[in-house]
Amino acid sequence: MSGLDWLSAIFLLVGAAFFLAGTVGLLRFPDVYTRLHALAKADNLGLGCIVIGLLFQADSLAAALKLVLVWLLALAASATVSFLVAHRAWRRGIAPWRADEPGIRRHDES
Amino acid sequence: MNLAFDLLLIAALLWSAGRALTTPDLFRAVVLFIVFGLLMALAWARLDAPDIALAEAAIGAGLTGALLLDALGHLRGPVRRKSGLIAPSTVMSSEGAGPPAFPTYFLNGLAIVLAVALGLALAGALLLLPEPAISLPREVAAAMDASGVAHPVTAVLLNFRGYDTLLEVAVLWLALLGVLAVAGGRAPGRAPVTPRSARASLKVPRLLARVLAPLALLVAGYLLWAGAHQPGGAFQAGAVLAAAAVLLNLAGLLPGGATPRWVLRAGLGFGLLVFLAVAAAVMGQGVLLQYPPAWAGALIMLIETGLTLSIGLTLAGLFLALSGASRQ
Amino acid sequence: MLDPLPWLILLPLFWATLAFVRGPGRGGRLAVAGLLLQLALAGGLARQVAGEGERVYAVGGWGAPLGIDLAVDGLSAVMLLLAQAVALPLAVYARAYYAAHEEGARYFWPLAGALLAAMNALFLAADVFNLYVTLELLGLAAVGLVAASGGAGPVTAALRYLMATLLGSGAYLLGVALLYGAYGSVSLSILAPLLGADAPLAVFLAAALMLLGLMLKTALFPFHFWLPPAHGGAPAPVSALLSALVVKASFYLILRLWLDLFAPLATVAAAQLLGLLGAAAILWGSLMALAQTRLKMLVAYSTVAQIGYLFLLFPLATDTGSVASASAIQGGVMQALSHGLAKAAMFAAAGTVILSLGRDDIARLGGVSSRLPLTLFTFALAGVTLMGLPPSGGFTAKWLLMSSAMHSGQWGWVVVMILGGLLAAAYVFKVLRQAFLPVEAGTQFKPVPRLLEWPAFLLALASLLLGLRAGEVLGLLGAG
Amino acid sequence: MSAGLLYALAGAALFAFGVAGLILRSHPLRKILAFNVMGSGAFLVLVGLGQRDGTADPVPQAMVLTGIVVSIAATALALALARRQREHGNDKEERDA
Repeated sequence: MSGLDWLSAIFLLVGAAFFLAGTVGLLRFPDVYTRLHALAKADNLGLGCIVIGLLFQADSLAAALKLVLVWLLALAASATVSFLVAHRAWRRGIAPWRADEPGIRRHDES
Repeated sequence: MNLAFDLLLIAALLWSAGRALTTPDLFRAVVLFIVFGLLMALAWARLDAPDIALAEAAIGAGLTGALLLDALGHLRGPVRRKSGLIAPSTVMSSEGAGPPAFPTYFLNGLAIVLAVALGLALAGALLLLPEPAISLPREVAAAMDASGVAHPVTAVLLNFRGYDTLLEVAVLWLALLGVLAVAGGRAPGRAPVTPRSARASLKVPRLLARVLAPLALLVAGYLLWAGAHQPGGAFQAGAVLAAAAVLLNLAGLLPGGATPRWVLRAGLGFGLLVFLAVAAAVMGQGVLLQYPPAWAGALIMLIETGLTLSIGLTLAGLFLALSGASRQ
Repeated sequence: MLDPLPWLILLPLFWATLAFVRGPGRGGRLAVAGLLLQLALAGGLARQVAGEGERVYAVGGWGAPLGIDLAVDGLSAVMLLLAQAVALPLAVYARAYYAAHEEGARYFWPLAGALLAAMNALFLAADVFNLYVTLELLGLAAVGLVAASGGAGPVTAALRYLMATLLGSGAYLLGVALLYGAYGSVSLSILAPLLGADAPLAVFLAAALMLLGLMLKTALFPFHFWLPPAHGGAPAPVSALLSALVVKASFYLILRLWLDLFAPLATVAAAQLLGLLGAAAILWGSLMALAQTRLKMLVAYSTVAQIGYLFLLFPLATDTGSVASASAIQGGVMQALSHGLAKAAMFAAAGTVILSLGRDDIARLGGVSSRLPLTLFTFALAGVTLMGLPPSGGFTAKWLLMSSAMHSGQWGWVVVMILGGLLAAAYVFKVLRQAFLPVEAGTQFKPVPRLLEWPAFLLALASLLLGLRAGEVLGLLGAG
Repeated sequence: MSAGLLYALAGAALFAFGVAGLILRSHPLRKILAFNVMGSGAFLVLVGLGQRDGTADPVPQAMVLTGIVVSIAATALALALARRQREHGNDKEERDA
């Protein structure tokens, strides 16, 4: 394995670790807002690292640009969707979780 | 190395499926099920089945996951008790029934024993199986030239076994009918009215949604076109269209509702009608779904285009009718 | 001239889709016109089969094993005729029924069209995977129809029905996978000669899984738990379609697989087990019917019992010699036909009573005899078929089954059939006795349209006359 | 052992999981998950067993594509029914209160 391969592998592993952390966060966080946070953060960073890792392996400039494009599109989509999901949750009256009041609350009632 | 990867993947598949069925929290179960779907997509890739991998990721994990997550809020929400209090055990899992009575224990034990026996018998049977007498891949390869497309899976799906696909499209349409019949007993859902303050905060995401939706259209068109000679096709393209529609709905740019108007109904029926019309038209000089060889490629493309539109609308409709119905 | 074979599948799909595009509640007239044409097509196909014997149709021109074959023989021709002959009067009935019950009709016509397309496709299929798709189409259409009325009871019943039917088709699909793995084909005509008694274990497992899945869908005792709430809770036209036709479709498939595909694997023990379950269904279903207090639930439990007779043909037709076996198969098919006609008539009559009276407590049916005489007569005629009295089709069916039992010396089944007939008489007379009581004070009978009463009467009459024309039906059955 | 056979064995196990879940679990959502797991198991057996000699077979692959669409159709209908049932349950409790 050449130095580039090692670099590539390190980025790929870091990316995978972000995905793992995001999934754990999705499972363990208490409400929709924190879960979205975990998901979007980890997805974007994780995907970013994986794209960088793959860039070292790209055999042409076109392929490299396509990879970057994929990442940018995923960033835009994930930001949009996370915002919209959170927005709808808030409009439905789901209050953010607070450590002193566990359980499901509605912000329009409190 | 490959064997190690396969064993690891299979262990992860079994673990996620088992946990999805046993973990007490329903939310966790659904997330684990989505993980299971994504692992299945990997398994399909390992089995040289990229078409299924695409469909599994988009439909099996993606759309099913979205439907399940959306339903979760309605199915998990605490059951209101007669007293009006929320029973504490139902907040977390909602499955909170008391400890099962003796016959339940007995029957549960019986079911587990039967399931284990079934699994073992299946495993034994699979290991003992000799090679099959007929090799269909060879038959497919021999008939590819006459099929009108260059990708074997598309050839099977829309030509050799196109009749299955015709009925399958009817199944999908039928599910939407059923969902509309069940969810649409009430007044049609209205698009939520967004207050001015919220509208301002929606500006940027709406702009992005407006940019992403045409891009999704482009991707769907590419998948559709690519299906003729490489993995892709109407179902994958339709799933992308459906995702775009769901995005627009979340951004408040597309109303959800339980009673489609006639233009929409026509769009939903369009794919099936095109398929039926082609099936009937080619019968003039042959049998059901026998394309004239010179026209096969064009007819398949026509059918797939109609299907992409209808499948996109139907998959989006399944989501919107379900999520629109309960939100009066 | 239209080729009846593909058009029997395309036509109902066409009118179903058009009815959907036209909008909620629309499309009834289209459906009646389509069904009229379908009945003519099924008749034409039956004449073809009677004249020229079995026919194979290669969809797409490919032929098995690469493509999908459709096939029609005497058995499928008879079942196709039954499906169209029951559905046409029921469509006329449903138009009159939903004129009074509009909210239930929103998606009735497209769902009913899909149901018929699925059933016709199933009777014509000759490919085990294609059969899986038709089974799913049929199951989802039936569940949608049960749920469409939207009440709490039907929705719960539909969910339970859906889970049962999905478990059934899942088991069936695994069976298909094992068959494909073992032989590399899913075509019945290719698989049949390859199967022998020395088949690998996977094939035995496939047979067990497929038959078990289909038994669940046919609601054979003890898998009948989903049927009474689903058939009893749905609107009357839906109950009639489901009880008369849908359970017969999966029974047809069991028969088809047992006779054509798994015959070399069939053992006397398995056949006896099926017979025992059938006998239990007859006795348990009849007793439960007798215990019901609501008319439609009584009719639904009677379906559980009548399904039992169908399964008596397996012990009578397996390893009993050609005479007994032929007569058993004829009896079983006659039972499917006559019960289909009679049960459609019975549910339709029950629906008429509910529309007129506004309730269906059996204890409060007083006056039905004087206010709805034709409907009560319909119920009684259909009852004659269920009891198996001459000259009904039910009599021919039971007579054929009993003579087969006597021929092969299996007297136990005769006793079960006689007991079942007596119990059927008991629950039919339980309804008739109440209906002849005087009108209860304060009871209003709403007038009902004639198009509600006559289609049901014709169905009941057909079930009765079937016995007189049994020779022709059995001739067609033997043709393929 | 080929990868196809290995995944077919996994499919058999998943099918058994699904059957057990469908019978043992009472919550409708859980039954829906179980049905999907069961279906995935059957799909793996279909493709894996067909490819146990190591070459890709487009016929079972096309069948599984059909099966996946049927699965989501059934899942959507089941979810609609389960939600409607829950709403009826809540209505009833409100009436009783």
